[in-house]
Parts: sequence; structure tokens; C-alpha cells
Amino acid sequence: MTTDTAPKPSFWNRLAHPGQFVALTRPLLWPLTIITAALFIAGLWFAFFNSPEDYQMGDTVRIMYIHVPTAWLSQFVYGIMAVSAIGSLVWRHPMADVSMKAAAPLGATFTALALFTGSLWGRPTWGTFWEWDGRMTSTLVLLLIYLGIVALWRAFDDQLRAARVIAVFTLVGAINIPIIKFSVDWWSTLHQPSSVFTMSGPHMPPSILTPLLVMAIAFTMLFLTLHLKAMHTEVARRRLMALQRQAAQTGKTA
Amino acid sequence: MTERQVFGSLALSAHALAVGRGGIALAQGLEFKVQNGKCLLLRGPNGVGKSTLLLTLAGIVEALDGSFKLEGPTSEDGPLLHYCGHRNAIKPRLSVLENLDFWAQLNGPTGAASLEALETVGLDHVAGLDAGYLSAGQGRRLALARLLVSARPLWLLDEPTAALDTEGHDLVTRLIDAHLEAGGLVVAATHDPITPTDPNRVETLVMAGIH
Amino acid sequence: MTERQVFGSLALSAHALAVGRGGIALAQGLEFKVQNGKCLLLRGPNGVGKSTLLLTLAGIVEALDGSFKLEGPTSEDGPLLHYCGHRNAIKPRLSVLENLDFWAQLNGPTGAASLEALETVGLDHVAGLDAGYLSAGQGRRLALARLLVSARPLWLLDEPTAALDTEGHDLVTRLIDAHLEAGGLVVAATHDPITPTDPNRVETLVMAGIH
Amino acid sequence: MSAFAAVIARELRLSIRTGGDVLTLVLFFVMIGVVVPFAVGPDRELLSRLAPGVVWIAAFLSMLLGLDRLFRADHEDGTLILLRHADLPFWAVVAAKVMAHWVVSAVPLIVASPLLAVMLALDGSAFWRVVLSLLVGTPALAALGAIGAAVTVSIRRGGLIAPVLILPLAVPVLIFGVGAISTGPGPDLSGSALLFLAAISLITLALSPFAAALAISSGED
Amino acid sequence: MSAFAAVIARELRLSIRTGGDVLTLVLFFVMIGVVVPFAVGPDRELLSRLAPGVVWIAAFLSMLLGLDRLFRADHEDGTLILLRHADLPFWAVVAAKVMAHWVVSAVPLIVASPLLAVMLALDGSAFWRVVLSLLVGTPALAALGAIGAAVTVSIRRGGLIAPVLILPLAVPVLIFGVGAISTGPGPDLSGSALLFLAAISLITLALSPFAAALAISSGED
Amino acid sequence: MINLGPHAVFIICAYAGVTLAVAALIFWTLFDARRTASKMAALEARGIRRRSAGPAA
Ligand code: HEM
Ligand SMILES: Nc1ncnc2c1ncn2[C@@H]1O[C@H](COP(=O)(O)OP(=O)(O)OP(=O)(O)O)[C@@H](O)[C@H]1O
Ligand SMILES: Nc1ncnc2c1ncn2[C@@H]1O[C@H](COP(=O)(O)OP(=O)(O)OP(=O)(O)O)[C@@H](O)[C@H]1O
Ligand SMILES: [Mg+2]
Ligand SMILES: [Mg+2]
Repeated sequence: MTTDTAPKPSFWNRLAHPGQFVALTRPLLWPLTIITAALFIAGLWFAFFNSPEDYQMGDTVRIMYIHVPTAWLSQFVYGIMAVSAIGSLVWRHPMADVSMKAAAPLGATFTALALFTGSLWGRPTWGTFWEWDGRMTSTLVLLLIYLGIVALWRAFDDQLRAARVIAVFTLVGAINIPIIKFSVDWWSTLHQPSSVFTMSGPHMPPSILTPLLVMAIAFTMLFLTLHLKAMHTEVARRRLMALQRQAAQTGKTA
Repeated sequence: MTERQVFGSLALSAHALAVGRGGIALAQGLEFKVQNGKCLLLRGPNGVGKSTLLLTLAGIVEALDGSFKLEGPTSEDGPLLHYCGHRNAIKPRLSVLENLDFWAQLNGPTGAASLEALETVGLDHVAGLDAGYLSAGQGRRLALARLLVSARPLWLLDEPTAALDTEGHDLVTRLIDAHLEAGGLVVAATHDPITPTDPNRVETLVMAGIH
Repeated sequence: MTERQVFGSLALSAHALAVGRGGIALAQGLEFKVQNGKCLLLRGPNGVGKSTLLLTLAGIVEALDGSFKLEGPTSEDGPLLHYCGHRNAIKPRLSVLENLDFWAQLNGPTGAASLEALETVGLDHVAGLDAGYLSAGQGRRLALARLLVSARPLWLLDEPTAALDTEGHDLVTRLIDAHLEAGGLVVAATHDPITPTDPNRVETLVMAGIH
Repeated sequence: MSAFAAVIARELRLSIRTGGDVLTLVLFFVMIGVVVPFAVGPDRELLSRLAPGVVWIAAFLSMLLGLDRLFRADHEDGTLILLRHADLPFWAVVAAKVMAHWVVSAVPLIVASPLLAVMLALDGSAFWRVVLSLLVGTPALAALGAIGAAVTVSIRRGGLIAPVLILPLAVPVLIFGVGAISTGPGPDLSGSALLFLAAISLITLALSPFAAALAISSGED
Repeated sequence: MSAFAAVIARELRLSIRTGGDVLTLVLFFVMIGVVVPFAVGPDRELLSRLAPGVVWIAAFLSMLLGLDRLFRADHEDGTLILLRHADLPFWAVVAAKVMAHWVVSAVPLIVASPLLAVMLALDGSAFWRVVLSLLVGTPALAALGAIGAAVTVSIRRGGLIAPVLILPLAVPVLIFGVGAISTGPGPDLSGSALLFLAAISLITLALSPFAAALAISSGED
Repeated sequence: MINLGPHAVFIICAYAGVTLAVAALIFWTLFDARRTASKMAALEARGIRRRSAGPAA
């Protein structure tokens, strides 16, 4: 029964100190912003002026350039959260807590956007905004999980304690998401043997693939930029809350 | 009685009062009379019925037998008593000041201003803190501050010094002193030695149980 | 140390320990060592961090800095400490005896029999009563009885005398005495004068805050 | 009157402070709508027939789950005793609490109900009937819930006994509520169902503060 | 082992003493069976088609209702801290509580499910499948519920947040649970659904005590 | 502008919605950062500093 402040590996040590993390990564913000903006400009140009309409889907293929990246991010961000959760539970890395918290609302937004663009795409191609299709439905469930996590963060008042608890829940969710995905697929084939439209695999012409890739990278960079900025804010907010608590307790106002 | 009489003339008297819980008497034949500026201390071992007596006087538990009455008040006076029980009635998610402000509004802000009351009990520096963060003794102090924000003549205090430090014991003594000085009435159950400065003002009722 | 050594040789020591809540230190640089048959009293004003220190020693709250350790136990010894906090952990809908029996079974019935323990703390006559009906002091006594039904060397007591009458104060002193006599360790936070009979066994840590 | 307002303000503040309370409530409500298709299959026609029942059960449950907090927390920390000595009749305190409870637990549902209606494939006019029936019917649920919560608190039994008490009472509300949405085959009875619902709401609202206050103060300590 | 049994015994005793709990669950469960026919009209064929879904939704919601009591009371009166110093690993204490929770909140539903099946016009063989699927599937709900309750225990006034967290995670249970009852058109897949359900129950039961114990000990102060 | 074909509404809606949401996200991130920084500045102006950053003023 010994409690020592465990010595951490030195690389982590530097990143683990929130102040140092901010100092180390602040210079990255502007380059990231510029790269993101450039990628978006390129991607949008490809998307609107330099891509043929798909022989099968018509002009609506352009929705794909925003649908697929947001859909991809909806899963990627959860991955980031799960990895951060491990970091926070196993290594007790303070920045992992911060990363986990900053990612949740971003992930929720991208998931909502994937749903939004998907249903806008569904209307012209399938004739309906919403179909209880496996992929759509499991994305909806993912959104609900994200929103649950956001609500959970808001419900805790002590964010330090919140982090480890939410990490546990995030990991439970991470195990469960593949199960949900599988079960929903099973369910929708069970109920709807005829799928109107099967989402095409990656066999598409390069003229479509290029803008898609560029947009996907652009969105990912956008996420990284926003995530980093939000992490910096979160670090500041924690310091602020500690200061306020301390000020309240000691009664020092001057 | 005193020079600085703030409250109207009042007397709380009990005659052959029997109190108990669930129909079982804990104390019988209680007789006492408390007047303006007087303090009645209830003493006795654990479980003898001190809290029950206070709850009876507060009108929460029904008396089993006998009677007690508060003489003097006119019907327009509104509620005349403050009850301060074992539990502090603090909402953890409201700040200390918000907690107190609520009671000031609900009971009528007829006493000290909230901040002033907090200062008196030594909590002014945590006024903005969530009350859930208060330590046991700080919580007790907040409960005491509630007595100050609305002026009511009769205080029923159940172990007011519980969880308080030495300075807190002094605080309780000071508060009771001031209340008696202003012509208030105090009935307090306690295991700790609370001694209002003027021994003439104090009476002690030792409860012994009826076993 | 003592003749009647029941517990194995143990020492609880803290080195440069800092404790606090929500990442904010309440006390820093704490140094102490408690050995078999010794009692450490924590004193200090309300809100200084006594309860926090006890929770830290119990492993509930994380230490902010420094370290503490319990030397001596082998890994087979099982849980070594009893924590007795502000809250009594009593289920109102179970009888007094059922409450205690549960803890005896859960923590291992290595100490006194439940009824015996109830007798020691003076609750044997209410053993069959629903625990929700206990008075404040009786509830505290029930919490203390829990320390007796399972023998564990280290006791962490947070205001053990809260709500207890004079006889209850003596009871706590007696319990601590007996525990120290048996080679146990006690860390107790208190505002009341608890004085184990043998002054050599007692050390006091006055916490003053770091402001 | 300011004491009355103080009680309402406190209740609202407490429920906002709990952070995400409203978000949670709405999420729960919507989730039930999401979960139903998993259970009954994604047949749009079937879903829209079920929708009125689902909406009302979801509203009922969401309000039920928040019921216990109406008096229990105040009972356990000793506030309830002190409220009885307030400068305001106790029934008025209870009435203020019921009102605040309705605002906190029913209004967000009413606002979110269109979302549920879309997911359950309700058409335009039914959509408005959903909002209307919830608006008229939820006060009855809040009022009945207050009685249940008061009785529970006074008999010192926690847990789910409040729902047991009010379930039978609430079934008429549910049935008229559903009736006010679904036109179904045959003559349109939704108008009269709505009137019944309004009547139930008014009666329960008028009685419940007194009943609840009586239940609390006649309960032991 | 006796400590483990002591925890289970205590939980059961507490829930019997509190009375009402079991009754509410069953009442609520049955009430859904009463309200649904009102919503969809008295079409027996339709009802029996809906029945598997309705039974599962009812079970689902009833189990969510009692979730909060799993750890909250113990948290608030200080018991949870002491349970962590028991002569039993904390995860084992949690496992015992989960088992007791299942007995208290799922077994009554299983016993009452024939009633619902009758009200919803299910035929004989489907009837047995209902009981079986509930028997196999509810442990998973209890286990997931324990995680939700553990995650939210240190939030003051948790209320609805645990159900909100758990509902989406429990979607697979619902899907396979319904799948195990309804044969539907096409090949009979209810057997494999039942197997999946059993697998989910086993996995969640095995993991949840650890996850819940971890969540509690990292959240409690 | 190029011709978007018969389903232009959907394409424009999709892009507009995504643009709006992304803009809101960026705005919120920046706003949150500003707000926190200004609160911090206000506290520091009152002389409250971290304990670890040396003795408080
Ligand atoms: C609300 C409705 C929809 C949702 C939630 C949704 C969700 C998703 C998800 C999660 C992915 C996987 C992204 C990845 O991991 O890279 C995806 C990819 C894709 N979606 Fe959708 N989708 C929806 C509607 C549609 C519609 C209507 C179409 C076309 C008509 C469509 C076409 C595609 C294509 C082409 C891909 C990329 C190819 C692939 O990865 O297989 N989606 N969508
Ligand atoms: N759960 C909590 N979360 C955050 N801060 C807390 C919490 N509990 C207490 N605190 C803070 O820690 C400080 C010390 O509390 P603690 O309970 O350790 O004091 P104490 O010395 O035991 O006082 P008392 O004699 O009044 O019991 C309090 O001033 C309070 O602001
Ligand atoms: N709610 C209740 N219902 C029934 N009996 C009760 C109730 N509360 C207390 N009792 C019984 O009344 C007796 C006296 O309780 P009371 O709280 O009045 O004691 P007390 O003198 O205040 O003791 P303490 O000094 O420990 O606070 C107890 O022994 C208990 O058995
Ligand atoms: Mg008492
Ligand atoms: Mg303390």
C-alpha cells in the first residue's frame, strides 16, 4: 500500500505537463490553419470545376465529397477519443483527458453532418430522406453515443475526476460500436431483404477519387486544427477553474 | 426584561408534555416555560428524545400527551420560529450565497443581509463556492447563518455545535447571546458545553428517559 | 511495545505528503509516522483538510504530492484499515443488527460478535429496531460498532465523537484505548478532547492550512 | 409572491446547474423514438400508426424518471422540514415546485416532440396534434407525479413506489393523450379526447398542491 | 464466498423491504401492454406482429427505471466508500450487486411476460420464445445498466443520464432479443439470434463488474 | 457557376449546411478560447496566481 507519484517516461513527461504541451504545440496552429485552408480550396475546386458527373449518380456525386469525409471523421474521432481514454486510464496522462474532452463535441458535429449530408443524398438517389438502413442507423446510434458523452462531461463538476470515469465509458462504447454496427446490419437485412442501393466500394474513377481524397484530408486537417485549439482552451479553462476555486477558498481578492 | 427588546413579548410553555415517536413515549410530564431573553438547554444521553422534543415544538411531530403553547403572538406575526436540525438543508449545487439568499427570500429578509450573515459565521470568503464543497463544519456554519437572515423570536437548535471547531463553539455562544439580548427565545439540545455569558438567562432541562 | 500484541508490526508513515481536493492543495509537506499502539490526532479549524487527509490515507482521494505508506503488512493480510467517515453508512430499512451483521460478513467476522459489539456501544436494547429510527448519536454508535466486528489494525476516524453524549465520549476513548492496547493504529480527526488514557501513545498533528 | 418566485427560481436554477439535465431529458425522449423501430421493424406505415403511443409513453417515462427528485432530495437534506416554516403556506410552496417541475421536465419534451414525430413518420396535421396533446396533458402528469412523490417521501420508502401509485391514475391521461393524436378509423374523436385531457389537467393541477402538502405534513418527520 | 452471498442477501432484503419496487416494474411492464392496443387499435393480427417488439421495449424501459438505485443510495450514505475496503475485491462486490439487481428487476418481468404475451395476442410457441429470450437477454441489460449507473454515481442528482448512456449501447440486445422471438417471413433465424443474445450476455456480464468498479473508484471522492 | 443538374437544391443544401456547421464550429472554438483567456486575464488582474507559480501577490 504505497502511493508514490509514479515517475513517467521522459518523452511523456514533457508532453504531460499541460503548460509545456501548449507551449510546444502553439506554433503548429497557424501552419495547420493554412494547410487546411489550402486543401479546402483545392478540394472545392476539384469538386465543382474539375470532376465529371458520375454516370450513375449524376451531379449528386458532389455530395459525396463532403459526405464521405464527415462520415469518415465520425469514426476517426471516436478512435481518437478511445486512444485518449486508454492514455488517461493507463498512463494517467493529463493531456489525454483534455484531448478526450475536446474531441467529443467535434465528433458529434461531424457525425451529425454525415447524417445530414447522407440524408440529403438519399433523397434524390433513393427517394427518401431516411431509410432504416444499416449504415445510416448505426451512424445515428453513434451520434447518440457522442451526445451522451457530451452530456456526461457537462454533468460532472469536477473535470479532473470526470476524465477517468468518462474514459471508462468511452472504452466500453468503443468495444460496443462494432457490435452495434454488426447487429444493425443483421437487423436491416432481416427486415429489408431488398436494398435499393448498395454503397459502391472504392472502384471509382480517379477523377472522382482525387477530389474525394483531397476533401477527406482537408476535413481531417480541419479536425486536427480545431482539436488542438480546443485542447489549448481546455487547458486554460482548467487552470482558470483551479484559480477560481483557490481564490474562493482563500478569500484572496488582491 | 432587556433594554434592547426587538421581539414582542412571548412565552413558550409546556405542561405535562409527553413526546415520542411512532406512538411510543420517550419523555413524559415535561414542564417548562421559556420567556423573552431566556434560553433552555436540553441535555441527556443519546436517544433520550431531545431531537424529538424539538421537532414536537416545531410542530413536525405530534405531542403524545399534555400540551405546549407559544403565548403572545398575534396571528399576523407569521411564522415565529427557526428550526435548525441535524441536517443542514444545503443544496450542493447552489453557491453558499445562493443557498442563503433563497432562505432569506422564502422566510422573509427581515434579518441581516446575506453577506453580512455569512461574515458573522465566518463564511464570507467562500460565498461564491458551491456549497457541496463545504467541509462538515462549514456546512454547519451555513445552517446557522440561516437563523440570522430572517428575524424570528424562537430558535429551536438541535446540536448547533456539531462538527464545529473551538472558534465555532464561541460563535454559537455569541449568536445565542445576541439573540437573547434582542429578546429572543432559544431552546437548544446539546452535548457540548454551550454557556451563554449571562448564567441567569439559562435554564437546563435534563432529560432522563422513562425506562 | 505492548504485552498484548494482537496485530502484526505495522507503521503508517507520510513523507512530504500534500493532500487536497479538485487539484488544489489543502495541506502540504505533512510528515508523520504512526506505529503499533500509537494514536495520531488531527486537529485544526473547519475546512482545513482533516477529512481530506483521512480520505487520502484510506485511498479514496489521491495524494497530490509526496507519499505515504503502510509498512509491514504481507500481501495475504487483506484489507488493513477501517475508515469511519462523517456519514454512517447505515441502511434505514434494515434493523440495527442486520446492518452490523452485513458488515461483519463483508469485512470478515474477525472481531467481536455483532451482539457483543452492540452491547459495547450501548445499542443492544435497540438491536431489532429499524436503523432509520436511530437518533443521531445512536447512529454514530452503530458506525463505531462496525469497527469492532472485524479486527483491522488501522483505524481512520473522522470526528468519531460527533453527536455523542458524554458517555459516548468515554466510549470512544475506551474503544481507542483498547485498540491501541491490542497494538492497533489510530488516526483520528476531532474537535473534541479525546484523550487516550496513556498520553505517551498520543501524538497530535495540528493542521493549519497553507494560506 | 416573491417567496413563491424564489421557490420557482431555485428549482429552475438547481435543474440547470445539474448540467445537461435538459439535454439529457430530450435525448432520452428522442432515444425512445429511435429504439422503437429496432423493436418493431422499420416499416414506415406501421411506425406512424404506433407513433402516438410511443410519443406518450416516451413523455410519460421521461417525466416519471425525474419524479423522485421533486421532494426526495429536499426530504433527505432536511429542507422539507424548513419549507414548512416558510413565510408562505406550505401548499403554495408545493404548487411552486410542481410548476417548476413542469417547466423543467415537460417543456423540453414538447419542444423536442416534432423531432420524434418526424422519425416516426407522422404527417403534418398529426404533428400539431402531438404538440397540442402534450401541452394539454403533461400538466396532469406533473400534478399526479407530485402526489405520488409526496406520498413516497412521507412513508420513508424510496425507490419506485411513486410510479406505482400514480401509474393507475396516469393511464387515463395516456389513453386520452393518445386519443387526442390518433384519428384512427371511424369518426374523429381527437377533439373530445383533447377536452377530456384538458379537464383532467385542470382538476389534478388544482387539487395536487393540497393533496401533496397534506401527504407530506401528515407523514412522520 | 460468504461475503459475496452477504452482499446479494442484503440487496435482496433491501429491495423486499422497500416493497413497491417489484410491483412497479411489473405494473409498468403491463401498462405498456395496455396502452399499445389503444395506440394501434384492436387489430389482433397487427398486435401479435408487434408483440415481440413491445415486450422487449417494455422490458428495456422497466429495467432502466430501476437503474439509478443500484449504486446511488450506497454512494450517498457513505456505504460505497466502505465497500471498497471490504474483505472482497471491489469488482466482486459490484458483481454481486449486478446479480441481485438482475434478480430484482428482471425476474419479475420474466414471470409477468406471459401476461403481456396474452394481452398482445401472441400464440403458444412465440410465448415460450418470449420467456426464453428475456431470460437470456436481460442479464446483458443488467450488466450494461451497471456500467451506466457506475459512471453516473458521482454526479449529484444523476437522474436520466444513466439511461441515456446505456440505451444506445443496448441496441444490439434489443435487436437480437426481438429477433429471437419473431420468426417473421423467410428462414427462421430466431435460433441464431438467441445464440448471439447469449454471447452478448456472457461478454457483458464478464466485463461489466470490472468496468463498473473502475468507474466508481475513479469517480468517487 | 457550373450547372448542377436537376438535383441542385440538394447539393446546395448539403454544402450550405456543412459550411454553416463548420463555420459555427470554428466560431465556437475561437469564441471559447477568447472567453477563457479574458476570464483568466481578469483573474490575473486581481492578482490571483497559481500557487506553484511562486508566492501569490
Ligand atoms: C443518413 C444517411 C447516411 C449515413 C449516416 C451514411 C454513413 C456513411 C458512413 C459511416 C460511411 C463510411 C465512411 C468511411 O468510413 O470512410 C459512408 C460512406 C459512403 N457513403 Fe454514406 N451514409 C448515408 C447516406 C448515403 C447515401 C444516400 C449515399 C449515396 C447515394 C452514400 C454514399 C456513400 C459512399 C459512396 C461512401 C463511400 C464508399 C465507402 O466507404 O464504401 N451514403 N456513409
Ligand atoms: N468533494 C469535494 N470536492 C471539492 N472540494 C471539497 C470537497 N469536499 C471538501 N472540499 C474542500 O476541501 C476543504 C477541506 O475540506 P475537509 O472536509 O477536508 O475539511 P475538514 O478539515 O474535515 O473540516 P471540518 O472540521 O469542518 O470537517 C473545504 O474547505 C472544501 O472547500
Ligand atoms: N423517525 C422515527 N420514527 C420512530 N422512532 C424514532 C424516529 N426517530 C427517532 N426515533 C426513536 O426515538 C428515540 C429518540 O430519538 P431522538 O432523535 O429524539 O434522540 P436524541 O435525544 O436527539 O438523541 P441524540 O443525542 O443521539 O441526537 C430513538 O431512540 C429512536 O428509537
Ligand atoms: Mg438528536
Ligand atoms: Mg471534516
